[in-house]
Amino acid sequence: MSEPSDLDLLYTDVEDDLRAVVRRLLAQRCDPHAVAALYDGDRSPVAPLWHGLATELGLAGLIVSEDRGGAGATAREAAVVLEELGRAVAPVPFLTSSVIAATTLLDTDSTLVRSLAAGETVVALTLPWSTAPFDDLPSIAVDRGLLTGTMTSVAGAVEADVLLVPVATDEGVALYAVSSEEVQVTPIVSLDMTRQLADVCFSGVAGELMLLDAETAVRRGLEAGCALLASEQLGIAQWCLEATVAYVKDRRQFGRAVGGFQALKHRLADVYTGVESAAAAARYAAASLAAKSDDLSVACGVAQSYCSDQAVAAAEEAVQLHGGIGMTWEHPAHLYLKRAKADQLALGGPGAHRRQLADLVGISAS
Amino acid sequence: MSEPSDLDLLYTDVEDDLRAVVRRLLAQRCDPHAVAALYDGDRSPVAPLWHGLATELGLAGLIVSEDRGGAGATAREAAVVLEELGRAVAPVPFLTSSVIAATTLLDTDSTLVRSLAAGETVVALTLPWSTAPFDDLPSIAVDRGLLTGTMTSVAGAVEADVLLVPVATDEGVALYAVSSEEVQVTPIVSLDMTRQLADVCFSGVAGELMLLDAETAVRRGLEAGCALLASEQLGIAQWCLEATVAYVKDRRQFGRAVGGFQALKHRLADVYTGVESAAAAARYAAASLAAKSDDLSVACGVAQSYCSDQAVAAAEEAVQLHGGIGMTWEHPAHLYLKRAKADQLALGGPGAHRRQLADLVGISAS
Amino acid sequence: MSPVVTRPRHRSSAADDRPTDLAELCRRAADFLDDHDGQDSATFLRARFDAGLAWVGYPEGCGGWGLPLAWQSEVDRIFEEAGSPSNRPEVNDIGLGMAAPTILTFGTDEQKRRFLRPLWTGEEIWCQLFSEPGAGSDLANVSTRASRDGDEWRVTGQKVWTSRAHNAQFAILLARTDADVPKHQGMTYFLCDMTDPGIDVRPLRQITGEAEFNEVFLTDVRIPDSRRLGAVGDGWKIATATLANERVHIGGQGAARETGMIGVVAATWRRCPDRRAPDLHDRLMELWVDAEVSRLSGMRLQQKSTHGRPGPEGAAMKLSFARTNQRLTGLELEILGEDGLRYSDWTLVRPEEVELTGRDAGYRYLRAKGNSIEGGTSEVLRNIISERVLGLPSEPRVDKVSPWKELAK
Amino acid sequence: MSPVVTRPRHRSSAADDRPTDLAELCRRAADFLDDHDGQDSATFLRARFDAGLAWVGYPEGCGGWGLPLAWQSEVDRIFEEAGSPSNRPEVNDIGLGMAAPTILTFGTDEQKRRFLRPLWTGEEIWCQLFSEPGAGSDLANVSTRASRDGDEWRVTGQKVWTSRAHNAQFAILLARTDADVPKHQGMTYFLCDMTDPGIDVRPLRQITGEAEFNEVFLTDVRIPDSRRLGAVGDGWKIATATLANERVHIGGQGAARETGMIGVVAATWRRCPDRRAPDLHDRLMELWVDAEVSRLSGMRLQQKSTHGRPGPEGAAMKLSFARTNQRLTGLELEILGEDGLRYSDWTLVRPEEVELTGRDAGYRYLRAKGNSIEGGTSEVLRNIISERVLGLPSEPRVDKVSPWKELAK
Repeated sequence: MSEPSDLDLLYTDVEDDLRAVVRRLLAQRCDPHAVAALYDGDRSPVAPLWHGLATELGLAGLIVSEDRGGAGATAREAAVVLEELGRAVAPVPFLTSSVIAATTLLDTDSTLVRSLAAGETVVALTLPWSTAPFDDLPSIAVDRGLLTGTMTSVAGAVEADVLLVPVATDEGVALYAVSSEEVQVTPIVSLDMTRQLADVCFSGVAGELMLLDAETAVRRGLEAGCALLASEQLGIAQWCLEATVAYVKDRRQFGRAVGGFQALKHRLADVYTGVESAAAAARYAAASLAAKSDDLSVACGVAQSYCSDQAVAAAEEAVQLHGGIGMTWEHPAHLYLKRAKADQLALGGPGAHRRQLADLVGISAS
Repeated sequence: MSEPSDLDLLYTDVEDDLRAVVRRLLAQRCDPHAVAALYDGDRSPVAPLWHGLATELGLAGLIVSEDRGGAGATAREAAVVLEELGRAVAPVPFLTSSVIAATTLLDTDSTLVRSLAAGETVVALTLPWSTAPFDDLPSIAVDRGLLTGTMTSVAGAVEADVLLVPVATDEGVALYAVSSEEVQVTPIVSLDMTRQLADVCFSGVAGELMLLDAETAVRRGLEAGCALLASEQLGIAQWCLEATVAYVKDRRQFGRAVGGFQALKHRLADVYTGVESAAAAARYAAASLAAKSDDLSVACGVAQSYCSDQAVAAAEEAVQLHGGIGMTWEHPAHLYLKRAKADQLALGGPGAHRRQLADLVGISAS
Repeated sequence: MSPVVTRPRHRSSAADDRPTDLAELCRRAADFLDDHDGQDSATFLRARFDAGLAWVGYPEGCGGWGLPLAWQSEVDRIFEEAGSPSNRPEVNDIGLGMAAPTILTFGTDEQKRRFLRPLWTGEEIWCQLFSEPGAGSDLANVSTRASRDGDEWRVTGQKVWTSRAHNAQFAILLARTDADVPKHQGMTYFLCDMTDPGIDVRPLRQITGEAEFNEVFLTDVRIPDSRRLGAVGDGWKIATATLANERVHIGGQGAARETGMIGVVAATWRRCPDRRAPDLHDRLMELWVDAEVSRLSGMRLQQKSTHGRPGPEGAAMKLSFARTNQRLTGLELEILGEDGLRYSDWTLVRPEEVELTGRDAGYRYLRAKGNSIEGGTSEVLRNIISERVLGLPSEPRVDKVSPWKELAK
Repeated sequence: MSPVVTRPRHRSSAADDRPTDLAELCRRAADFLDDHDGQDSATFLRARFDAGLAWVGYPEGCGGWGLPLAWQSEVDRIFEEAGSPSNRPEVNDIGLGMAAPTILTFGTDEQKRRFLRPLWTGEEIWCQLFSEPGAGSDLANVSTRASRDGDEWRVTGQKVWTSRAHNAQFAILLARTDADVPKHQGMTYFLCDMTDPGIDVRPLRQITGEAEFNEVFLTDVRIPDSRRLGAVGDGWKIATATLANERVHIGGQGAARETGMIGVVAATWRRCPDRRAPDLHDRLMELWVDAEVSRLSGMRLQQKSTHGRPGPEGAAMKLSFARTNQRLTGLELEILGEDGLRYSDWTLVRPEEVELTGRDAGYRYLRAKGNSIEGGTSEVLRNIISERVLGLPSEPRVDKVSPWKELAK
């Protein structure tokens, strides 16, 4: 078993400032009604919002080193951004481009990192969004430099300018880059339209080889995704708790604020307990990633096992405790439920993470 | 998948009358303090209580046919008796002798059935109490008619006059009968002292062959045990619910009956829902056994999966909602918690039953 | 019970006499079928109503003969097997299930004569205007106001969760007629014409993308006093009677094993061997057991209530139903994994019928969230169980005695 | 803060001056060890107290020098490494953890002088007489009465859940001195001599067979007024301060991974390969994750509260701790199967220390049930979280204003 590390699980002043800036921008450009409109196909708010985050705030290259054009921050700061994106169910490719693709690219010397960091190019790692870092990696076939095949349910592809493609070679998985204009990207009706997936079809397109032996880089990208998805899930759960507490304080039934009914109070106390615990798990994963800790895989497994389920539980309680209004399209609760549930299926899912964790900590299934 | 049957899940007038008689006797001879004293080794109340049930009420041979000296009733009536025994955490060998051993013996033409039915002889099937009907059966070795070996954690052995012993032969499992005076029966300190287990050691003792090909009979005995243990578990859960409801109506804190606090009300509503559901599952298992239904194995699996966990849940809630008093030796709640938890580990346990059930209903694990 | 309504005599044959046994009733139905070809659906259904072969348990003149309710299914079977026109009960569930029994019990002769026949034939669809944004679980808190104006009432307010409002001709309506008395005392019950120009029906889109329900805005809607049901101020009592008919449908009474959501999810499991994992398997089996136990509980409840109404025990069934459905649908998405990330269609549609097990896994997951809200939230059901079944003290209430207008909103 | 107690001068050396930094303090401890051989434990400990090396954070004369609390562990380490006599804090947890800080804050100079030294040295063990059969979660409902009689008080009543009562010399006692005022106002706090003939201590056997606690019956117990702590009627305020010291121990602050119950159950799993099954494995892994998340939450809480008391967030830790322990111990018995049916020993014993992870799996299962009761029930903790952290309305209370004697019991 790897040794757990003694890391700071709180927020630094710098992180608090970053949070404030991100939250302010989201309050201005990420209105819940605009987010709901994504479900009806209106994606117009995505571009200005992403421009604000990526370019104006310079977050596209947050974790890219300064010498490659990034902000040189760590996963801890990226986690804070993701908490805020979760709180706002923001429809932006930060996790897919600025975390997963950026981490994967850090092993290359490609200049693509620089344009990613500048907010000029959005990049997506072309794998099904349900792929865990420890799964067998699906891949695309290559013949004389031409890529052929289909990758389904890819997150971030709709927004991407460049696709990073795991390609099967005799020596293992290589990584190619392809302009998204040269492939067929078919958006699919997704359970969570705030992270709309797409099927990507390669029909003999030429790709640029980024890395020959790319399995480690790809898995590292996915693992970073797991570590920080937990913070997005934390943000979702926090919004659900806060919105529900505010609602039950205000909503009156039987002559009383419903938040005074003890059964609801106790359930919200349990949600609070879960959210606080999720914060510890998510912060530990982010800090482990930032510190390149040996314990990162355990931290990821714990965070994904816990935060995935916790975000769903918080969103389900939010819908229920809002009563009928939580079932309506008008109220934003449904946006969080869909995001939480889709996030639970992403990057492996809690059951797969627990099975992997069992191996890591020596609790064999049989 | 076997076809479910359309059976009566309620109680007949005859069953109600039987319940009243059993309940009256238990009220007179099965005081909770006397039951608690079993934990300190005082087993004096067991004999008169069993005499009352077995002989005075004639329940020892309840499910044995009249032509073999029994009452000719069915598993439905035996289930009602077990509900009452569960409600009173009664320390009697009804389940082990009058259900499991009796059912196993029904396949033989032994006269032992007659003395069992008359309440003269208590019989126990000598297997670990955790054995499921579908497990590989542990067995005792035989050499020229002499039995050698040890069987651990046997229920009903402490009270038994005769032990039924699964014995390994070249043709499979045979069944022998041995007088308990000829073997070493070592009572063990048990989690549930109201069904105290014993290790039974056979050191070259002569046994009487009851049945040569006995595997079916033994499994049938265990399956009857599963079907009716569910009713004992139902009785435990019912007592826990009723005692807790009575307690919280009476107990005052913060100037109110604690039963008026909504969080407790909702938890008790959930316990009620569980108990009512357990009643349906237990009645279906008993009725399926009585009707020799093709669906019996499914009914047993459902009843054991559900009622085992439900009795534990009800007992755990009872201890918690009684506050500190539920943690004391003085209050009977602990007797029910121990019985419920031990019952959960008996005859296979809920997880094993669910795995077996999965095969029966075509939901393969892999 | 003597006839309360002067029944139009379309036929002069055997219809004069109340059938004395089931066989006689079946003969009457067979005779009716011999005499009516059913080419015109409405004509056929009206005649069936007038022949007392609609609701056989209703009194003479109200579509029946006051016969045992249990005979109804026999008559329905005969008409169905003959392929005769249907009154399509599936699109008028509120009319048939809630409005009709209430009108029968509380209506005037004139009201029964006017409304029951077109309601039963399906010529007039009904909806229910009870719930309001501010009156959810606390239904008595309605603030839609009805003020007397000569022989009419003028009604203004907002209703919500109204299924079928967009194609209903009439509504049962609960409105406040007196704000100076405690809230349960100041309501009155009306039969409201949905074609009134003061009525504006808007689809209420829900979490699934669909709009099963509507919001209904009432602005100065006029209702003649003759369409008041029961006395002024009796609205709560009558609405309670209406709702007592609601919570009966849940549960697998008499249903086969693996009916409903468990059947769908078990099928998904069997179809997707590559998605199987030990944790998912154990959770599925737990829920399989829960679903089977619910089925058995429904069977038991039905056996208990053969001679009467299911009591508040039905609340426990509904609690289990919602919980099991919600867990099953959540699990199904986890089983599906990548496929669970896809949804069928978010387009706003107004479905005529709702199938909880229909569409895709994502829809089922989202729709099941309503199971613990609609027809009584799980929280209200737990209150009912703890108070009415277990006899625990009720919540401290301040809102039962103060005049409605003085309660904080 | 100037010395509040005239300190006996056993040594005339450096003890006169307050150490100015940690290094100086450590030197002082080393000097002390040079001068004292520790052959007689009591003499050694008294001297250590007098040298201000007992509680370094307490004021001069009270066993310390008013130094930062964080320096304590350094001093303790030095004495421990030297193998010097211990005051055995593990058998006087209530004295050290609850009585001492309360006496320090609310006691008279005379009370501090009389009690703090023998308390710290372990010569006098303390227990707590707060809880009563009728005052569980509602601690303010004490009905043990104390009546003034000249310079004394006479106390009669029953206390319960009293650990260490059978070998305690003193107790902190909460008793009702005025029944005519609301319940929170009529209590007074006393320091009670446990050797008084009116005190009868009986073991309170619990679910595990053991008696960690006692019932204490007080019959006309005499307490001099000089052993009243604080003003008459201030009992509730002082008891609240005492209890604020209680809820701090829970949780894995700084503990290693797989510490506590998860370590025990994981070891059982690793030891019993033949008992493994997929459902048990997934449940164990869920709880492994819960335990690890609790550990991280404890770490986080500790980081938060470096400069202050853990707030009511500690309540969430304790909730998780109880739930995880209870589930783990229930699971362990299922893992063990047949072996889980055996218990070590039901004999009534009075353990000096309680080890939640000790004895056998059956014991752990039963003992863990207390985790959601002792030190604040999980229900009370959920109230605290919902009201003090989330700001939800408190329960309607009738018992805060009426005179205590008029409340229904």
